[in-house]
Amino acid sequence: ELNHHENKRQKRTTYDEQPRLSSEQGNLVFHAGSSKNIEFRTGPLGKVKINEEDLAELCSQVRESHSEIQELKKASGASQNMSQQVALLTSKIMNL
Amino acid sequence: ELNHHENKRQKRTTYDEQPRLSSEQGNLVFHAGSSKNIEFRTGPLGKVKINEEDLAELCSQVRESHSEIQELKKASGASQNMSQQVALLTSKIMNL
Amino acid sequence: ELNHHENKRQKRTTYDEQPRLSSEQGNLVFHAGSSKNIEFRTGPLGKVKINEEDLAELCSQVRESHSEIQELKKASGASQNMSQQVALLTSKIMNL
Amino acid sequence: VYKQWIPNTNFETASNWDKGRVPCARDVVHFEKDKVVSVFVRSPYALTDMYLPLNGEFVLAAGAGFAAFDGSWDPGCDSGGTVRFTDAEQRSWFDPTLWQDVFSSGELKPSGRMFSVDEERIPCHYDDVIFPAETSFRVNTDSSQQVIHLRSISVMGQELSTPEAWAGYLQGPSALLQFHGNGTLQVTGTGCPDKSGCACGNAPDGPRICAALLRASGKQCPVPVCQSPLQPLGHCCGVCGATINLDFTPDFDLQKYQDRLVQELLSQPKYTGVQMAISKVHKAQTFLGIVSRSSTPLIQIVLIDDRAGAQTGTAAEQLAGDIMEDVAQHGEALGISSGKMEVATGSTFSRQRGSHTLSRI
Repeated sequence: ELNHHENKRQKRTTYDEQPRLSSEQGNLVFHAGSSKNIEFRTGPLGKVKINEEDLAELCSQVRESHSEIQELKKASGASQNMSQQVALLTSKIMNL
Repeated sequence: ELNHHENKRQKRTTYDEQPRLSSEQGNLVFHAGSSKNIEFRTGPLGKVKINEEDLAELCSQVRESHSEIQELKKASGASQNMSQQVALLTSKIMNL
Repeated sequence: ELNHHENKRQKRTTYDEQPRLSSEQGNLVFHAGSSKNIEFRTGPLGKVKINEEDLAELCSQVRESHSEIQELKKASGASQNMSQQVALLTSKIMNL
Repeated sequence: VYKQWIPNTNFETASNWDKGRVPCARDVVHFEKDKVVSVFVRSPYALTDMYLPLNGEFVLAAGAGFAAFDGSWDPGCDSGGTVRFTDAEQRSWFDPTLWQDVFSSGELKPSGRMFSVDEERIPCHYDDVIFPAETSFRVNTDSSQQVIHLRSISVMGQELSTPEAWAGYLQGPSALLQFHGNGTLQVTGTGCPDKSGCACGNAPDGPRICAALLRASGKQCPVPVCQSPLQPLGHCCGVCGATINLDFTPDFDLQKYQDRLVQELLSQPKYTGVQMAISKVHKAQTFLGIVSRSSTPLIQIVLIDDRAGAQTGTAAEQLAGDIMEDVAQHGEALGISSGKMEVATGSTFSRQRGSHTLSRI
């Protein structure tokens, strides 16, 4: 009896876990099972394209932008220092 | 031949309303119905992954980058001002 | 029997190399082929949404950030030049 | 009682396709644009082209899915063509040919010596309904009743046996694709509370049930061998054999009585080939020839046999006689106050009637 119950519970989980591809008024909808993932895997030459947008490229673009921003932040920090230096120079010249 | 062509065109138009899954030269193509959407849905615990990349993280990365860029732009504006000040100082020193 | 088995294996191998949509432990997985693509296409009015995130918006955000970063890099380059100029001014003032 | 829905809308069921086979890689697969459907997919398929309905779903079993066909290798599918998913739209809840009796496990119940009148081949108000796990389906619930009561419903491996669980399921993505029509299924979670049995409750849909049955078997009842066939309540076509109607007292226990009849009478070797149906039914009351709205519950026993020609129904008649004898002897202890028997055999020119009424103190 307990075992039977156990089986049933397990079965329910199975049902909920089944992913589905559905059509909703002509919209194409992909559902993962509950608490399951949707994954896109590209091959060495195989791409995943969404309306001509390459998903892997999108990801690498985001990463590239992120590291460029880190560079810019460093440069911007240096520029803050310089601003103090300019203020100092300005006051010196005023006092000449 | 023209008629055949015509038929084909018409056929495509008729079926365009229906979402479709097709092979094109070995590529797998998912088409939404005309002016309809394609949606990917996971449960609250499910992720969307692009080759080990978590799309939700990617999105928050994009948003973070966007706000960092706004900061950098402000800093860069300040730096433009400083550039004028430096030019002024330079001319003053030249005239000493 | 053996032949049948052989066929099946071959079939699987064949499909494995093809781009495909499959259910794996409740996850919905899109595999691009080794040299073939998976493509999602909507009409001009259709959107691609990933858990309420509009993919087209995400892409344009990524592109916008990319071009803003290019602008910032130019400005940052100018700021490097200024830094040299400030150093020069500083040494001149010291020698007055 | 567990009743299982027989047809499915699975991708891999050959009879669901107009060509009588599952589509192969070179085929162009069509789901009709406006036909709503839920389709369970059990294995991976290579496809050339597949048009989906505007509203529908593909539920993917582990390992199932769709791959692009590269055109290179395709055994047993050299031609390719258009393959259409057949229409599941008209499969009616009230078609007796679409249900089978099963155990709670879903395992097919050997029909044995018992049968059900046609109305009771459809799930009754206190029955449990099973839609087998790993299958998809679509059922039309058009009914003369607004609400179709059931004890529980199992769908894709989950048993829903409370009104709340069922309401939750109805909110899910599949329910709207699986059930359509004006009848609303309602899970009560309660079995028949009366030991004297409960009427099935499908009588209001009797005409619908018989229409579906006759559509399936070719429009007309078979011509009976006996001249004046019996018309058991809840059954679509006349039968040869015997019927017994029993009036009962509060002591009557339907299950016990059925077991008694099976063990002591029906299982006797001389009754091999006799089949029995027994259930509580409501007989409309007539007063001066006018059918009244009220009805009286009674226990109806229907007996048929496999005898041919003039012998048709004679074994059933004999068993009916034994049952009446038993009623006469033990009726009071069994909770039976009176019994009426009707017989129609291949050798009789008119129905024979017999009755026994116990004198009550």
